[in-house]
Amino acid sequence: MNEFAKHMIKTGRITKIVEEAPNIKTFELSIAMHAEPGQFVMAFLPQVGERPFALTQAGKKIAITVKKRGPFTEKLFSLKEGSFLGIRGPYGKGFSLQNVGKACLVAAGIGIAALIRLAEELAKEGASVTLIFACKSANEIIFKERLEKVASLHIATEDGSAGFKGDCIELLEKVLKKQSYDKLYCCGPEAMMVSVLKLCEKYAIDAEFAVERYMKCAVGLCGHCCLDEWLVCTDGPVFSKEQLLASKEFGRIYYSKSGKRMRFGGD
Amino acid sequence: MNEFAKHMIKTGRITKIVEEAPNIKTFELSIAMHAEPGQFVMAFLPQVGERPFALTQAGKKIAITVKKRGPFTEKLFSLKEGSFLGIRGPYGKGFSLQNVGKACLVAAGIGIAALIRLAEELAKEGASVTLIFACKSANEIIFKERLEKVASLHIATEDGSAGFKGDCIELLEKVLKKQSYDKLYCCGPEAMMVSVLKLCEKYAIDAEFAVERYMKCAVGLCGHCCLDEWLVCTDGPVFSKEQLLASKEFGRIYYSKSGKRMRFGGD
Amino acid sequence: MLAIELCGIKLKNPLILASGVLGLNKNNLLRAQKGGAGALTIKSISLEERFGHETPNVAFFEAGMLNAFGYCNPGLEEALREFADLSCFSVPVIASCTASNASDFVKLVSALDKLDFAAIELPLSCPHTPGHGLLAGQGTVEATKEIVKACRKKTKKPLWVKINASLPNAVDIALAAEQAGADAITCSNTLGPGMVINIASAKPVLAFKVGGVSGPAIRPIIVRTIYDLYKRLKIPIIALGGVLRGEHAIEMLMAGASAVGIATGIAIRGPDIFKKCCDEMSEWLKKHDYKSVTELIGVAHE
Amino acid sequence: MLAIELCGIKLKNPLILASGVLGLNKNNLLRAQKGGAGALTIKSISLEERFGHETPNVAFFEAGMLNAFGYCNPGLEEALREFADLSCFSVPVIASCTASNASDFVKLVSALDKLDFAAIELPLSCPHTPGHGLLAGQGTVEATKEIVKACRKKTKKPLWVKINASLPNAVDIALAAEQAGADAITCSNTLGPGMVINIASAKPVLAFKVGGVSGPAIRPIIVRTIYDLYKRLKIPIIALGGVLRGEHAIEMLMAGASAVGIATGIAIRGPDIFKKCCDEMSEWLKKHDYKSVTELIGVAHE
Ligand SMILES: Cc1cc2nc3c(=O)[nH]c(=O)nc-3n(C[C@H](O)[C@H](O)[C@H](O)COP(=O)(O)OP(=O)(O)OC[C@H]3O[C@@H](n4cnc5c(N)ncnc54)[C@H](O)[C@@H]3O)c2cc1C
Ligand SMILES: Cc1cc2nc3c(=O)[nH]c(=O)nc-3n(C[C@H](O)[C@H](O)[C@H](O)COP(=O)(O)OP(=O)(O)OC[C@H]3O[C@@H](n4cnc5c(N)ncnc54)[C@H](O)[C@@H]3O)c2cc1C
Ligand SMILES: Cc1cc2nc3c(=O)[nH]c(=O)nc-3n(C[C@H](O)[C@H](O)[C@H](O)COP(=O)(O)O)c2cc1C
Ligand SMILES: Cc1cc2nc3c(=O)[nH]c(=O)nc-3n(C[C@H](O)[C@H](O)[C@H](O)COP(=O)(O)O)c2cc1C
Ligand code: FES
Ligand code: FES
Repeated sequence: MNEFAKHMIKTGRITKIVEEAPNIKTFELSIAMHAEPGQFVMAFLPQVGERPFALTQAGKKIAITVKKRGPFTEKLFSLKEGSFLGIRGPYGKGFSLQNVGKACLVAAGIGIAALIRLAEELAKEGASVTLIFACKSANEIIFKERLEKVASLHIATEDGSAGFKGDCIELLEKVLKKQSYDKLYCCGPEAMMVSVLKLCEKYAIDAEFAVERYMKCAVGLCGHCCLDEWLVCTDGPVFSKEQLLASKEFGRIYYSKSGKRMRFGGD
Repeated sequence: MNEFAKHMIKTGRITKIVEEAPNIKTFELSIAMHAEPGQFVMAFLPQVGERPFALTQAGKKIAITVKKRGPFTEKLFSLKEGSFLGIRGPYGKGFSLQNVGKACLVAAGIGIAALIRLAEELAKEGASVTLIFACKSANEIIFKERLEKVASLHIATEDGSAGFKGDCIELLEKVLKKQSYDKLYCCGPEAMMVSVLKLCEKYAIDAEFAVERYMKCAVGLCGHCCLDEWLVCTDGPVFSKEQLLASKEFGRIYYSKSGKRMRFGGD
Repeated sequence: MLAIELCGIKLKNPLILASGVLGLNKNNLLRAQKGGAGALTIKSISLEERFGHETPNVAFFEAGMLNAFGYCNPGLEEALREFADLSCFSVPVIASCTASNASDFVKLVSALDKLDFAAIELPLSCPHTPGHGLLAGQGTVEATKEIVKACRKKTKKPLWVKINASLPNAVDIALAAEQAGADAITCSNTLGPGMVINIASAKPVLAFKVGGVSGPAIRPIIVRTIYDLYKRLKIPIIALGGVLRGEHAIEMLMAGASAVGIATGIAIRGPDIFKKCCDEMSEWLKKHDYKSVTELIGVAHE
Repeated sequence: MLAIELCGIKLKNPLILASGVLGLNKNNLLRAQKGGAGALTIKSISLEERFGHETPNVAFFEAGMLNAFGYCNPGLEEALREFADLSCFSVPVIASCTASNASDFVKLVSALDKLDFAAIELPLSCPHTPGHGLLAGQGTVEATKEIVKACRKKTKKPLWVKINASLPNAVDIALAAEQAGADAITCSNTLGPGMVINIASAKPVLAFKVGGVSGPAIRPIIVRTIYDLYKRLKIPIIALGGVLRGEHAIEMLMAGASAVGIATGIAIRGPDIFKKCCDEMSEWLKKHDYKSVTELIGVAHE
């Protein structure tokens, strides 16, 4: 395929919709695509918009798992099986899986979408996978069955409705104290990832993080997704512990729809 | 390579010039190209023109063998080793070599350029090759050494300065009377090919002919090269005996630079 | 499923052989007919025989091609002989003619009107032939009106005006043609002109240096122009520019075209490109629950 | 071998990061600097912060892409903060600004003049943003003269005017800019606009429906326009449009450009495209016995 054609939108029908949680749905699409865990796609709804999502399924049919947040995801939630959805990608670079015997995955909320295929791939490669999954409450825990097949699952909920009561950082530190890991993988809100990064430094664990930034093009042109000099769409979304420790912007700065420099948590 | 890029002009330097005969030179070029015997290329001289030529050598370096006739070939003859020449192609469909045990090749004049690689390929495939080569006079006989390596060579000259004295049709009929062939291949002036075609019918020999027509595009757009409903650039330049027997235009009609219908030998 | 009617002409499918390719003579046209074209346009004819520019007449780049043939054609007299009998064709044949001024156009149209052509197309839009099209100042509202009005008087056949999407006022020119009596707008001729330089020799590839750009490179500009034209015109639009696949033809129809021409695509997929695109269109229509190709026209505007 | 001088500015190579890509902030520019660009242009700044069009802002086709960002940018105030200190750059940084009228352009140029930019570029040529460029009527001889004259008074820095090769009178517009005091012409902004339709949904891909066409698709039209400009202009020309390889940059130089911009190519070869093209140019120059890239400028005219 030529270098431009590969960025053209592929359209497929929604072949299955799974309501994973009150605010989370998985959309399976009749589009074939191979992608590394950690890579993402741009999903397209005509005259609505285009947004980045991780793939929670790849191969003959792909799937995205979406949390309802604003105009795009609301429109998506209104679609029925048989509707069309456009996809371009996959984009970015995924997690590295080489030489990992014991892996610790840390997900918060919808961050699990970026890690579910990683957990499965790691298990397939023979790694032992521990997964710490933090949610507000029991009803937000998704992919439970899939995850239990491949990982030893530790759940944390803020309200204590399932598993450990409290945030995942506490839980993670407990786990890390007990056991050493070759590598940690993390995806969740940036403040949480900052805390995880600190623990990784403290416990000297190699780690990778899936970072989100505002994305308009996904091909490295617009510059909106920058994190320091990196572009999250092409250099990321997966970054190493070393990169993020060196970053001046991780946890602090992102760029808005206009390209304005913004502080996490407001000015 | 993409479907348009493959038609872009490749430029190479002339690495060797061989004066084959007073009016015929071979130009070897630092351009790599694979081509079937019978296919042709368009040669490009900036601000001079673009003209079709057979390849007399293919592979890591290609060569064309050219008879001086008009503005383009005159300019070409003035070039020295080290000069640039542009090439696009290969174009058209070549001769078919399958299942040929005994082959008879008939060339007149520069028509040998379309048959030299065929003779070599046939020999390589294990066929026994007889070649009838007709020229005006002995000094126009080119590729003698190369030909003698792969074929049993029968030469005819109009002035009798070498080989048989007379035209190749007489010589061909003699040969055909003596011996039967699986296939005949022919390239030369159209009037001569018409006579050869008749002999092929008479002696019921399967045959293919390399036909020339005025060519502007070589990609099947301009229509100037048409022979009946065929386009010589894409359907030819090699045509089968059956096609030419069915043709209303072979030996009679061609189309000029303006696209005007012309009769061979003038109106 | 693919049949359409265009200016009262019935076409078995909406794909038309564009003017200038495989249109020098009946042999050429028969080849495209066999390849499945829904209609056939002859290469634009001028009053006198023209030998055109020296070769190279074509230059390729990775996204399409340039051409500058210089309207080589055998001239009106020869064309009248060649196309006197069109009984060998099972699909409509459309005439095309080019001239430097209205009075020559009138001569051509008057003569071509006598033959069995289904329509006559006036390319007022070639970007690269001196004395013709844009280089003769035909790409203006005024010139378009003048030429179309004059020709309109000489024929009752459908009169198609071929415009150039390069022009910022392409819609105004099309409206002027409509007002002057055109029955359809053909959009577009080749864009540009463009130039490709052979860097080894530091010289333009084309003998004429510049040539009209065609192929995939120009498709988005044509789609947008068709979209703009559809909003303003009452007469049908024939789209051309970079159509290589059935899906591209569907895109043109959705933008507002009633039929679709193909030129450059023949160099890539051969004269059977029409059949191939028809198959692709039929398959797509079935998969997407359309009953007829006519349902697609202009749907991108909804 | 690759060094040039442009309007008195020394560039280590003739490849310039075009405005609009990787130019939102210093981070972006540093990335392109690391990638080997000879100079860096910031994304066009407007007086007020602009959020631009909804996504999709980009649409691809097999020969290039369309974009319609709608000049999203953080606005002049933020830009003055962001670019106040340019000491982290080892290559020249060029400002770019956009406005709806001459008086806003004057405000922008006056403010940008205070910073350490090496030049200021005025894009009077965006084909797809309401109130800006062509859609604000800036693609005329009159508007170009008015805006350039007004801005000329406000800065002694080299003033570059970016035109659009789509316009049939592109050369006249460039001449008007030169006459009004421009120091260089940048040619071209994106062409068209174009449209890509997602046929499954029968809707244009871009939220703004139409967008400017860039990439390989437009290269031959740009080469031809540069060739035409070179014949008429005294001031240098910066060519952009579809440059993806060193050979493409050489083609632009031969047509008459003094320097070459790159935008879309970054999506294909990454920010290191500058280094890659420089390597390709150096290798080509050596192979063809040129000592300096400056020897190439305009040689296709000989
Ligand atoms: C690499 C990456 C992978 C992602 N994977 C998933 C996933 O698997 N599942 C999931 O539910 N969400 C994922 N997201 C987040 C998802 O893109 C946003 O939830 C979505 O864009 C919200 O759009 P909206 O119109 O519904 O809401 P809006 O109201 O437009 O936005 C809500 C929030 O979403 C984010 N957002 C909006 N537009 C964009 C944009 N163009 N680019 C990046 N962020 C944006 C912003 O933080 C914004 O505050 C991912 C984001 C990135 C960058
Ligand atoms: C498929 C094919 C393969 C050929 N292979 C060879 C070859 O290997 N060696 C060789 O010496 N010659 C070959 N020729 C013929 C060669 O193309 C002409 O000799 C050459 O074009 C003459 O150009 P000129 O400018 O020197 O002469 P001109 O004075 O322009 O023409 C002399 C004659 O050459 C022919 N000719 C001119 N232009 C063209 C054109 N564009 N296309 C086709 N014929 C043209 C015409 O018959 C013309 O009368 C081949 C032709 C074809 C069609
Ligand atoms: C080789 C060639 C020759 C052409 N000659 C003519 C012509 O004689 N008259 C005309 O109206 N258009 C001519 N055109 C323009 C085509 O009809 C068509 O408008 C244009 O090429 C765009 O379509 P495409 O992208 O499918 O090629 C020619 C185009 C090509 C490629
Ligand atoms: C994503 C994108 C954004 C652009 N934004 C701007 C802009 O803000 N200002 C401007 O003058 N040109 C802008 N342009 C135009 C480019 O600078 C350049 O003129 C054009 O894209 C042609 O070059 P290319 O083919 O190398 O992309 C933009 C182009 C692209 C692709
Ligand atoms: S999203 Fe545009 S550069 Fe990353
Ligand atoms: S040379 Fe143009 S169609 Fe054959």
